[in-house]
Amino acid sequence: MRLFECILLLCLIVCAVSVAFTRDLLTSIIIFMSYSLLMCLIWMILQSPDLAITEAAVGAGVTSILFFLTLKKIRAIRKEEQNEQEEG
Amino acid sequence: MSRRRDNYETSRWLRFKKWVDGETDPLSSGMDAIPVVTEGQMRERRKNLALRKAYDEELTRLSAEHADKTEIMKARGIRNFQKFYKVMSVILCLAIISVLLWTIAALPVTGGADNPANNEVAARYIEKGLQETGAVNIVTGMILDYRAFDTFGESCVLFIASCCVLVLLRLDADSKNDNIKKMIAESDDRHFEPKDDIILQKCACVLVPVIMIFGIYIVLNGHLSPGGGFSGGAVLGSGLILYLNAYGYKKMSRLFTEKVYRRTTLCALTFYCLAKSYSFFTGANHLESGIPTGTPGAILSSGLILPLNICVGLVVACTMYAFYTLFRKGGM
Amino acid sequence: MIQHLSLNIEETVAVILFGVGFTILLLHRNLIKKIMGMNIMDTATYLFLASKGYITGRAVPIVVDGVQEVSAYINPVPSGLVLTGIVVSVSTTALMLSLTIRLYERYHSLDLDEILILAKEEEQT
Amino acid sequence: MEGNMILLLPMVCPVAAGIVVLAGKMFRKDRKYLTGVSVMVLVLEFALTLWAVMSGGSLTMLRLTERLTLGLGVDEVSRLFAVLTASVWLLVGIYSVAYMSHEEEEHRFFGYYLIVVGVLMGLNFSANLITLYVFYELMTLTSLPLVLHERSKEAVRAGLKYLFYSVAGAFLALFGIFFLAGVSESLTFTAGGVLNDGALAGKEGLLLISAFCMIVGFGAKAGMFPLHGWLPTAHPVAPACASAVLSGLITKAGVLAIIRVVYYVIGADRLRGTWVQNGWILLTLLTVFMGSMLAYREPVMKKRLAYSTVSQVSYVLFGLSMLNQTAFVGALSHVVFHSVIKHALFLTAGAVIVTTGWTRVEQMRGLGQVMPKTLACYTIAALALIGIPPASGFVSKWYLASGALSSGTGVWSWAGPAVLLVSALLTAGYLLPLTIQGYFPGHDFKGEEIQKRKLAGKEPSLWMLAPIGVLAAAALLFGCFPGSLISMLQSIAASVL
Amino acid sequence: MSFVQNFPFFSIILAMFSGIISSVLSGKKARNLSLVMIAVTTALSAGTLLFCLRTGESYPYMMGHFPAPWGNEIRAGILEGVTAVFFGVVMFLAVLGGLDHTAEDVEENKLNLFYIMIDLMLSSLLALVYTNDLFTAYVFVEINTIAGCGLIMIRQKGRSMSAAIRYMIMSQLGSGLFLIGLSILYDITGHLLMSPAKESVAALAASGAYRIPMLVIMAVVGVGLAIKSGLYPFHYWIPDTYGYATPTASAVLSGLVSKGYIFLLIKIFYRVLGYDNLVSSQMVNVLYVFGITGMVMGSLHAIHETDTRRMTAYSSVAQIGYIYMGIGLGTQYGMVAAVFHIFTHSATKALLFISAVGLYEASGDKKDYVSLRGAGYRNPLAGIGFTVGSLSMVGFPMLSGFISKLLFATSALESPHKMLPTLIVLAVSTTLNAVYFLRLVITLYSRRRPEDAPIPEVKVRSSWHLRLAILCFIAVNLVLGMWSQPIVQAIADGLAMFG
Repeated sequence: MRLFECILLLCLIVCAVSVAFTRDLLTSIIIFMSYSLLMCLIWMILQSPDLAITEAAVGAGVTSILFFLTLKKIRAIRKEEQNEQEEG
Repeated sequence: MSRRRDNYETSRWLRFKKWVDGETDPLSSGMDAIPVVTEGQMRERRKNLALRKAYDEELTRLSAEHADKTEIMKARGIRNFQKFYKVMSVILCLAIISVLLWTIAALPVTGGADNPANNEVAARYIEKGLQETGAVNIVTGMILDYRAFDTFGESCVLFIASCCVLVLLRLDADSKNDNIKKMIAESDDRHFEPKDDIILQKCACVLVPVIMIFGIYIVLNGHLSPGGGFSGGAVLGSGLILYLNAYGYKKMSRLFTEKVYRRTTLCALTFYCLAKSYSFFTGANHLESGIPTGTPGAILSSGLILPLNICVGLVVACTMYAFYTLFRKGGM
Repeated sequence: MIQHLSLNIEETVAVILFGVGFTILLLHRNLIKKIMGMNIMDTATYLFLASKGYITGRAVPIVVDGVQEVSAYINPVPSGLVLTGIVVSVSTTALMLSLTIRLYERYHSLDLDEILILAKEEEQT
Repeated sequence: MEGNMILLLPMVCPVAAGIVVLAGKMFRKDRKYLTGVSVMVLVLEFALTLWAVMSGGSLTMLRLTERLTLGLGVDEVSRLFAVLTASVWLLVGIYSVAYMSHEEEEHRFFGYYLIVVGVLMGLNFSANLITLYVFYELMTLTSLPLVLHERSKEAVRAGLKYLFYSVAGAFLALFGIFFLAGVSESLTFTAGGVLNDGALAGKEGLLLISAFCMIVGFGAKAGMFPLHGWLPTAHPVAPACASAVLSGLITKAGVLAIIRVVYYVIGADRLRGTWVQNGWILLTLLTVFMGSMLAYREPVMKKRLAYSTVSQVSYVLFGLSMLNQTAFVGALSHVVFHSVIKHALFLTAGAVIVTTGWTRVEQMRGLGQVMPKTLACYTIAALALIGIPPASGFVSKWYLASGALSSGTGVWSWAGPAVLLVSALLTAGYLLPLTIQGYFPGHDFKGEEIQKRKLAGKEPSLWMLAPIGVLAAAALLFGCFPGSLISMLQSIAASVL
Repeated sequence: MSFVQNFPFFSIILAMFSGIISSVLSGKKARNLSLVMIAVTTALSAGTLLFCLRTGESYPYMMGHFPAPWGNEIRAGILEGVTAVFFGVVMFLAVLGGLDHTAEDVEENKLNLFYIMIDLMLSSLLALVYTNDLFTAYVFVEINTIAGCGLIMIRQKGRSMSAAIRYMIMSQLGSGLFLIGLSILYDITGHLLMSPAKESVAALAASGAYRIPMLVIMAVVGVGLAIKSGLYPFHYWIPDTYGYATPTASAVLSGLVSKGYIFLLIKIFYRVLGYDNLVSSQMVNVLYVFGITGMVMGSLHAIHETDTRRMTAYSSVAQIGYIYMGIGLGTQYGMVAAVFHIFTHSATKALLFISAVGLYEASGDKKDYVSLRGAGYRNPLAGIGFTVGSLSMVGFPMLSGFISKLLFATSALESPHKMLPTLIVLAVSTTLNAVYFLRLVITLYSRRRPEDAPIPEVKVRSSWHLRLAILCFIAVNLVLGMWSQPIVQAIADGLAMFG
């Protein structure tokens, strides 16, 4: 169990650092989502299911949805801009 | 033979002499305030900005092919700066980490039963929590009864955050401003995704009820099992979002409009506020609150915790859904 | 020191994550990355707190079978604090993301430095 | 509010009248009422000042903190300054009635003119350092509109300069006040100083620094190097009557503040023989010489007089810096004499501007044909300033020089008088050419302009001439009969040293 | 238990509740509700203050049925009462003075949201003032931050939104540091309420255990709150934030929000970490150095600004430097001076921001020096208000700024090592203040030049509420400047109760 926890913690660090260095925003959002899920697992191991369930619903769920939405919105704006440029 | 000074007019000595004579005043020079940024500087800045943009594009191209050297020379200054920036950030990161690690090394070992954190406070929550709050889940009992003021503050954080998002993203259809009308038209990004996706609808048909029931279960059993208003509310919110995605705004608006959102939030928060005020007031004045705690373990138990969980659940679900719709199209 | 850190492995990781998050929030130019950094920083603090409540060999603080011994359960206080904290961080995330959207609509950029320069120019014209 | 309320009258009355005059613009445009009211108030002010000076006593107005109060009080020094201010202000007020008819916005001028005298009275009657500081700052602010009167670009620049120099000086002084507030029981003026030896232990160095800061800071108002720059800029743009009081009385406010600080709060003994005294003497002598030198080279009349003020006020400061009785008497008497003389000179310059529009000295050739009486008054005042016996300047300079010689300050005790002598020669050099060229323009002077504009024998009106005459006569009479004034000053000097 | 003792709790809940209710009201009703609520809250705080003055002691108030180490608590004393009353008054006048501009800057159907933020801002400020629990403080710091961000970006201009996101980023950095400090503190003491935490800290200090974590806690909490209140090296967000928000928001943000954090910091220093520990740990010296740097640098920046709002904002940087310098002096008297300067600065800065509104109205809504030339004649009352505010900032006697400078200087004399630098920096900073403020005042009263752009004819008379607000602010300034003694006494008594 201890080993498993250590691996999870290591993964956390890897995720956090790769969030900083990924160029593509979509990838980094997905990495961030997996970061939240890993955190959720660690909290299960630390005997805090309350936190785990909240993190799963709020952190991994809603926060990631919001990130995706933002990205989508930005892409939509970018696309529109390109359309306008092509027309003009 | 001393060197001839042909720039006497601008020399420091003359300026000092003038100042001694009272002819100039170093302070009043700023009196005629002109814009700090002149047109030339402005142009320079724009050029720099353009240069940086160009550099970013350049970098991608450079990696693929060899460009001529002048381009690289131009870009080098910016690149050096960016390198410096990166190095600085790594150093800052390492500095913070090392200071905190140094602290950690002096802190008690994790998992020890004798750590200072595990003192009489936690002991009382565990030993008497069940009797005093009626909640089997000690964490829920703690946040909704012992430390209820914090939790009330937390709901207010959520409330005010949703207000801020409303300010930023809500677009009012009856607005007179043409600009906003244009924005409404732009923000309807529905046409970027497939409409009436049958697979999605069928899946949602199955999943939404399950998710909703799960959410309601979490909310209602907050005092008995892990979970509570916040997590359950978030699950409920995601259920609503899934439904919206599958069936579109039109169907959703039959069920859930901005009015519903506002009223639900208002009622839930008002109830929360009044209930907690009552319990704070009675507690501080050493009066009996008169709310039965019921049998521990039963669904209808633990006094105000169950209704409060429901309130929180409603607020969170509505807020999450509101966030989603506001982000999507600036309205409900 | 190293040995002590290995005993406190959760805190060590939490602190490293905190540093990474802090740096991303402060120095990354991309707004969305900044917000992620903020989230990483917050969750790192929560991890730190949660590990402080953990006691080896004890159970979840949910009363089972009427056992109300202190020695049976872990410390419930950090869990409560973290629950509150998570909601706070999701609220700020939502707020900052919506600000990002509005700024992108206006300036077509996610780079904070660039946005600031553009905003300055916009006002002067 | 406890104590003798009469002390409040000379302060409140003109301020209230000033506000009424400022507000009166909306109701009455007639300048007859305006000037009538103003002169009446000034006469009343003179009477009230005499009353207050006679009745004496003290008054506590407000307690700012436990130890710091705002209070007024009467002692010998305040008597001297108050009577001087009130009388000269009245004379200049009468002069302005005629002078200001050539300018715009008379309401504003007279309104602020009255307010400033109220504030100045408060300054003169201040019983402690905080009150003094309050009125000092108020005086800077209220006298600013007098400088800004024309509101032209130059006037604004000059006003800003005046403000910055005064304010910067005041804050340097404030630094010292903060320090002194910490090491004394109260800051109430007491001859010989009020500092608490116990609290001061170990902070002697800081005391000297703060004393020096206060001297330099308040010296800004008195036009002492290095903060003298505002005088020559502010004077030419202000109306002549405003520049007269600026250089004749408002610079003296700086002198009063320095007297209060050095002799009434810190105590002269604590400074004697220290680097502060030496630095102070050096600065004053530098200013005396530099002022005269710049005045000698200056072609514009009012600027020339302004530089002359820089130099002459530093005579006073030089006397104070000697820290002995004779020089102190010389300094205080020079305050009175210089004030009277400088007003006469500035008012003459104003009269010339009003009548002929000439501002530069070389334009004023043949002035004796235009206004012989005025020029005669000017000549008397000029001779007094140079220090030709029996006119008043001689008396004060005599005391200054003999005080310096007996001061025992080493090299300064003979260097000082030498500089004073050189400066007196320069004074003659910059003041007398006007007289000589005025009465004896030489063969080649045809006086075409005078004939063309029919200026010959065109004396200014009696409203202007009378104050100039009175002031010139005073400059002469004080020199002939200095006895009672000097004995009063000697009693002050004996009490503080 | 006397009924008056409930007042602090009532005032917090009332403010929150009116915020919640406002979400369904129209803008106008929300505005009226907000004004009434602020007035009532202020009255309640005044009641608390009177009660504490009469009994002469502070009391804890249980939020719920459980006493100190278990349940939440708030605590009321003289200093809390004075601060709460003062915050209420400034908030009321700031809202009153900016009514017209708020209505202009905010879209009509979002007006109620603006007042929700004002309400919740007030409630969080009150909670920060009264709180006796560290985690409650954290939660309300977050409310305060988000409400502040809302107030900035409600004026939906590009500049104010970019300022808002900058503000959020810096605030989140501060919150993060604050939270990690709290976590470490919880780890070594096991308490979140201030009183028991203080006991454990004292025990730890006596036994010498956990020295390094204590030091780090002080540093992290101090730096976190310093970032949020805009101390000098962390001040980059201030000029944009204060400069481009709607006037009420600028006044509230610069006058109250940053002061709330500083008050919290002082409270934590006294009520948790122990002031003596702090002094012996050299942490105060760090704050002191930052403070005096801020005093000089803020003023220097302000001199270079031509936009008056940014200039005023930079002057806030300098003034916050003053407050931290007072805290950093490490003496009881220095702390009194710092708290008094909190009041002085919030009254004066709010006055400046509000009266500047009147001047802009009279100058075609331009904000630079050149356009404001002669504005003092076009709107006399606003001109007088701005002049009074400037003079107070500069430290003109009879006004509030002078008293706080005097207090700083007198307290500096008590700490031998810091005496000379403090006095010198005070003098330098005051002179610099004078340079930029008086320059502006002269500009207000100089004649317009023919080459200046013509001013579009606008209504010159401002509305009655603006004028009333300016008059009241001037009065507050005069009161602080002339009858400061009881207030200083109350602050000293209140600080003694903290200990």
